[in-house]
Amino acid sequence: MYPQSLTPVQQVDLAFIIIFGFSVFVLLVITAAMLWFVWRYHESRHPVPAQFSGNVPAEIAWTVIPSIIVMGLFYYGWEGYKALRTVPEGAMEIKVTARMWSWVFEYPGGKRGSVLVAPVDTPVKLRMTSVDVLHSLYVPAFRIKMDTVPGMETYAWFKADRPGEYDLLCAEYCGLKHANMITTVKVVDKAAFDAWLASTDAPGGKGRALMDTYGCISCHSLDGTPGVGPTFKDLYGAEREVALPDGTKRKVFADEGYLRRAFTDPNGELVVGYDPIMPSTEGMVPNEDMEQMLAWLMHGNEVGREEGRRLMEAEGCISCHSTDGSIIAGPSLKGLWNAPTTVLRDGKEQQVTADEVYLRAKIANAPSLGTVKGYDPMMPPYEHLTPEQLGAMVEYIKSLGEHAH
Amino acid sequence: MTGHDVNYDTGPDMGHDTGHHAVPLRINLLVWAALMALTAITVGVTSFDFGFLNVVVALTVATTKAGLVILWFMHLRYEGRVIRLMVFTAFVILAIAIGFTFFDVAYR
Amino acid sequence: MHEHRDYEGAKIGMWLFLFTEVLLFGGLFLLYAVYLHRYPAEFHAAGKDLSRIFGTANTIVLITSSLFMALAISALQRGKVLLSQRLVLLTVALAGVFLVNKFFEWSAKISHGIYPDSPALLKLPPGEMVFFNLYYLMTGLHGIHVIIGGAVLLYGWHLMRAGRVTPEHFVFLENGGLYWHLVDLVWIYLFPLFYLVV
Amino acid sequence: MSADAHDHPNFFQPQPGTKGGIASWIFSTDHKRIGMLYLYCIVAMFLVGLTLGFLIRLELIAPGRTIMGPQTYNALFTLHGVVMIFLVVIPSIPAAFGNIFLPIQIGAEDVSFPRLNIFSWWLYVTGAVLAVVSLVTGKGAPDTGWTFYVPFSAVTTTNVDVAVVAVFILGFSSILTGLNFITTLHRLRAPGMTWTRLPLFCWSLYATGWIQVLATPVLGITVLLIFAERVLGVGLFDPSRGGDPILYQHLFWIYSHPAVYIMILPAMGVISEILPVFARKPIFGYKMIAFSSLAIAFAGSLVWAHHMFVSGMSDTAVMVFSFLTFVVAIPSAIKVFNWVSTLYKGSIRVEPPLWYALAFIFLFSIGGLTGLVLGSAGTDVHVHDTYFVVAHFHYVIFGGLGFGLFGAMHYWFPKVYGRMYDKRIANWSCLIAFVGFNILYFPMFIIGLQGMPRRYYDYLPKYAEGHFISTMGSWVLAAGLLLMFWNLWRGIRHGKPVGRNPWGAATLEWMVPSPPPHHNFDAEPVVTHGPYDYTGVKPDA
Ligand code: HEA
Ligand code: HEA
Ligand code: HEC
Ligand code: CUA
Ligand SMILES: [Cu+2]
Repeated sequence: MYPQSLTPVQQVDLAFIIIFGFSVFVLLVITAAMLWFVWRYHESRHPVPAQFSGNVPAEIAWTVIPSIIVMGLFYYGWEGYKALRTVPEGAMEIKVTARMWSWVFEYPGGKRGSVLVAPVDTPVKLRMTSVDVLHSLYVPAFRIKMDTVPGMETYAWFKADRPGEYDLLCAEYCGLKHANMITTVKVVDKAAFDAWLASTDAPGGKGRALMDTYGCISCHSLDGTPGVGPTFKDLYGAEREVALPDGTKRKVFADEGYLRRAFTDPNGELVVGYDPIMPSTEGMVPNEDMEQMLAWLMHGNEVGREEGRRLMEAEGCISCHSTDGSIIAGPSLKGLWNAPTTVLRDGKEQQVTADEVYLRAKIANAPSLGTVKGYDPMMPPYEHLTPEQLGAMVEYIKSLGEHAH
Repeated sequence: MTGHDVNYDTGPDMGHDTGHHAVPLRINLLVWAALMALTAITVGVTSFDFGFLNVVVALTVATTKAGLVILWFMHLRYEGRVIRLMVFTAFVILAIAIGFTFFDVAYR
Repeated sequence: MHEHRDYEGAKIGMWLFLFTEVLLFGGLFLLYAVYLHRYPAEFHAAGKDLSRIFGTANTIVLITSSLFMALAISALQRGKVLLSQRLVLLTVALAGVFLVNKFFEWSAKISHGIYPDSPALLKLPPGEMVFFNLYYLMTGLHGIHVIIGGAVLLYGWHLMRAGRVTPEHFVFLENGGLYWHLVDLVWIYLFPLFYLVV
Repeated sequence: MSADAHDHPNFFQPQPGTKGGIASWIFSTDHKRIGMLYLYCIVAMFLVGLTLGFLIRLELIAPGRTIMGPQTYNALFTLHGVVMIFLVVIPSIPAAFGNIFLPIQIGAEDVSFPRLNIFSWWLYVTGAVLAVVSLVTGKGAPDTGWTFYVPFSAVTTTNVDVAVVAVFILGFSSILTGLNFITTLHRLRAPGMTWTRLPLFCWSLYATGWIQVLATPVLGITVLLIFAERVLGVGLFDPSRGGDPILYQHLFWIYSHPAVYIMILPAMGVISEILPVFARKPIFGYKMIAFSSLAIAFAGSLVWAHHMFVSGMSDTAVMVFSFLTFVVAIPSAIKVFNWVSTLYKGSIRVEPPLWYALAFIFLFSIGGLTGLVLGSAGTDVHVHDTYFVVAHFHYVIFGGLGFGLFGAMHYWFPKVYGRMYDKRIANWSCLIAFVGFNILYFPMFIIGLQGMPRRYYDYLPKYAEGHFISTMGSWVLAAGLLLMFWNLWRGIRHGKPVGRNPWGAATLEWMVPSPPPHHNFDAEPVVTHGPYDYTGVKPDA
């Protein structure tokens, strides 16, 4: 009836009101009639019962009239449903991945997070799937709910009309921590949303992000692979052979001074084997940004640890693994580092040590390594994680303490 | 089925399995021959490719065969109204279950 | 308590039971229909891997056994008990032939590594996996019914010999026959769906 | 015992010339004994289910963990659902009261297949035992919910295999009951008992029987498929093997929606028996009520996917199934209107069964009308899988079937035992249970509308109030039900003996002694009037 002028929320609420209105009315009539008859025709007041056994016009009436009414109810319900399913042109698309027992939202541009951030007054289309079992994305405030089905994409859409925080719940039973698969929809104004989307809080916090921003990463890898420039991995404090502009070669340690000079005067000391192509940061990078990047290069591990913690919360690891030694669905991360672990693989037991290689492989593709003895094979693979992200997670696991022998 | 003596045609016949006349040998053999012929047809026809129609042809032949078995081998032709109506109901329900599922899968 | 025999009632009961069998298989036919709709090409390809010879042979065997069953009942109704007994035995024998056939067919497939959850099966395209999984489930369930049907008929034969199924009281055999025809009926659909849908 | 019960040994006593003992019960082919076996088993399972529901409420009294952890809770509601649905409500009225009274109501000596009848009870017991076994063996009690949705049910390591086998066996048992009733109603009606003189209870069992026969096999194959999925690795619902998990839901609901009518139709039949007796007046619109039972049974098989509006199925299917759902509501509406009109201009005698019947109409109407909210696609999206649904189905199942069952217990009690319970206590227990029921379940509608999902062992603080009130209600309800069961129990031992027809009813079971003798009738009765013709019928006690 008013398909364009109502939002889905209003359309659905209209259907609610109409159906409830009808129901309350019918219920009152029936109850009142029932009680009145019992009182009025009680044997003490009406000793001789009338002996009729039907009334055809009445029966036809209460077949036909309700039939017409329920068609009306159907119509309003269906209008509400259509509004929920018709996504306006040009809606912003956010990818949703559900897994036991957390949500991952991926925004245009590739940013990911476990809280749904959305701009106000903008239609947002959620394209959803699941990696394990059924879940259902439910935001009561927007009247939306849709199952996420493995191997299939479903969708829902909403348009929030005012900023605020709304609950987002999992409504399809999905096992142990179904009741905790709750997160928040943060609706913010458009400018704040754009700023948030642009800010790269990629692994490593600010300093790491700046590396991206200033394009360092395009030449320096973080994981040890050689590139146009030397890798940043294990750089701080490493021994370097450098060539000075006059051609003499020298051994230096990559201490703080060295790193500062490498930023401002990169070709002053050229690492042997590389070409002098790196531009100086002088005049291009503000001082405080440089400090941030330096800090990250030097204490990257600690930053990585923080990043690892954040990631593990966002990816939902923490919903299965505790950090305090208690057991949820999987082994606790506390004291896991370098712990001897028994793994069941193809029916055979294997002894492994939870070292860097194992942990990285385990997180990226848990099923391929078999399962830790005593646990169910329920950990999903996390193949989308980058090596840096895996590194950060391992750093965090390390920080939770080494296995006590 | 609003309820009028639906089963009166079967009559009370306690005591003896006074069923119906035995199906003549000739009819049984004819039905068998028809079933064999239909089998030959349905196998033979697969060497032609009608695309999707192949499925339709195969199922039509199968349903014809099923009809023959139900009507003669299973004596439904000789049964009363009650049993015939029941068989009909059962197949209607099966058709609904399969058919209505396609409201979903065909439009997804 | 006098024993009441209600011929018509027993038959109604049997038909009702047959409906439950029809709907039991119906659930699988539903899945088949949907997956055929979704993966026509894969079903086409996978169907080619099944031996049409085995399938056709088994169809002929079952149809013929159904004929013997029908003849057995006619014979009994006409009072030819011995003939009826022999026809029932023939029916059961054909059930055996069917099973042996099926055994060879399955073992051929299994020896090629195609069976549910097998590594070779898991390498096939999804549609073909579905096809073979359905193939094993549906023919397997049907096979179980062949075994049950055969056993029931054998028992019927025993009752005839013991004089408890007679030209006057033959409802047990008639109901066993109904069951046997149902087994045939299911196969009449399984055959084109798996061996001929190409 | 009543005076004329001395002429014959009643069915509680051993047959003349035989020994009694437990074997004469559990191998009996007497429909009344089988019905009693069912009744006691069902009441026992009902108590188990109620206790589980009670524990669920205790956990939910406050947010956070209160008396149990998530794994226990998940097993608990699964078990509560499985016990209630498969062990209590699906067999309940048909297998217990249907078995006892259907043959007598049509003037027959027994059902068509007495041996299948006891076999079906044995299957029931086997299923129940297996259900219990699934709790204590394997890797823990099943935690899938009574719906066993894949992929979760295919991957969880809890003891789902045994539980689905139990469900399969229970389904078989239910099929045999339905098959038996249909055949009995076609074949064994006494002379003069035409279809239009059939008591409405029998009509409702006839319709139920058809659903049992035609829908239950689909459940059978569905649970077999879960079994195959888990044990054989057949991936028919596994997306990574080309399967489609949504098809599981289709198969499951193709059975389980019609199953809700297996639950409610017999209760509706009981109500249709009780109302005219206490209004002393023929039921209003006999043919429409009988017909609407069949209509519900048939139309009920057209609407299953209304449980799947947000499952990811096509929008077309949503439209079709939403529309048909509204159509199914019409026959139920007809029944309600006819019942209310039956009271009009009657001469109403208020007794405990009538109170239960009135409570049934009120509670079922609330449940049914909220079913409209669920059937309407747009609104269902919001309330699907929330406590709104939980409230809906407790209103229809417990308020409907449950109160119908209690009504049946109070109505037929004097017939079965030849004694009368304390009517005053019966009235009070009905009132307390009714009040408790509404305190327990009504708040669930509200928190459901606010967005409280079901199957949550922990919840956000904003739902705390509703949950708290609800838990309080469960205590009131428990008090009412315990009072009721105690009163009935006491009635069995010490109740005042009554005659054949204490309510003055006109159906055949009231013509035989209470308790009925072994063979029901001395001579095959000849029926000459309708089931609700009270001219000349007087209560005899
Ligand atoms: C006894 C059992 C029973 C009965 C009788 C019903 C009856 C109905 N049910 Fe219910 N239902 C369940 C048991 C039952 N249900 C269960 C167990 C579930 C949850 C399963 C699970 O997920 O675990 C469920 C869930 C459920 C859903 C899915 C909800 C969801 O998960 O999102 C829906 C949706 O359409 C629904 C609808 C209906 C309707 C329209 C009726 C109708 O038949 C109701 C008809 C009755 C009336 C309408 C009231 C009486 C009439 C009047 C007072 C007259 C006036 C009315 C009109 C003019 C229309 N039910
Ligand atoms: C007949 C059906 C039936 C009945 C009668 C009940 C009865 C009750 N149910 Fe129901 N319930 C279901 C069928 C039923 N339920 C189904 C099918 C589900 C869905 C399961 C699923 O999601 O899979 C469900 C789910 C369900 C939930 C939702 C769980 C969740 O989603 O997280 C809740 C929550 O409150 C609940 C509560 C109750 C309560 C409090 C009762 C009360 O009626 C109980 C009141 C308690 C008493 C009356 C106790 C009296 C007795 C004693 C205290 C002890 C005496 C013991 C002995 C003498 C041995 N049930
Ligand atoms: C659905 C639950 C779940 C999630 C989410 C999850 N895990 Fe796991 N994880 C497990 C389980 C269960 C095990 C043990 C069984 C196994 O080996 O697969 C495990 C094992 C591990 C191990 C090996 C532990 C050992 O003792 O060897 C590491 C490391 C690990 N997970 C890290 C992570 C990280 C990092 C994430 C997130 C990016 C994560 N997990 C997400 C369930 C989960
Ligand atoms: Cu995810 Cu519930
Ligand atoms: Cu339903």
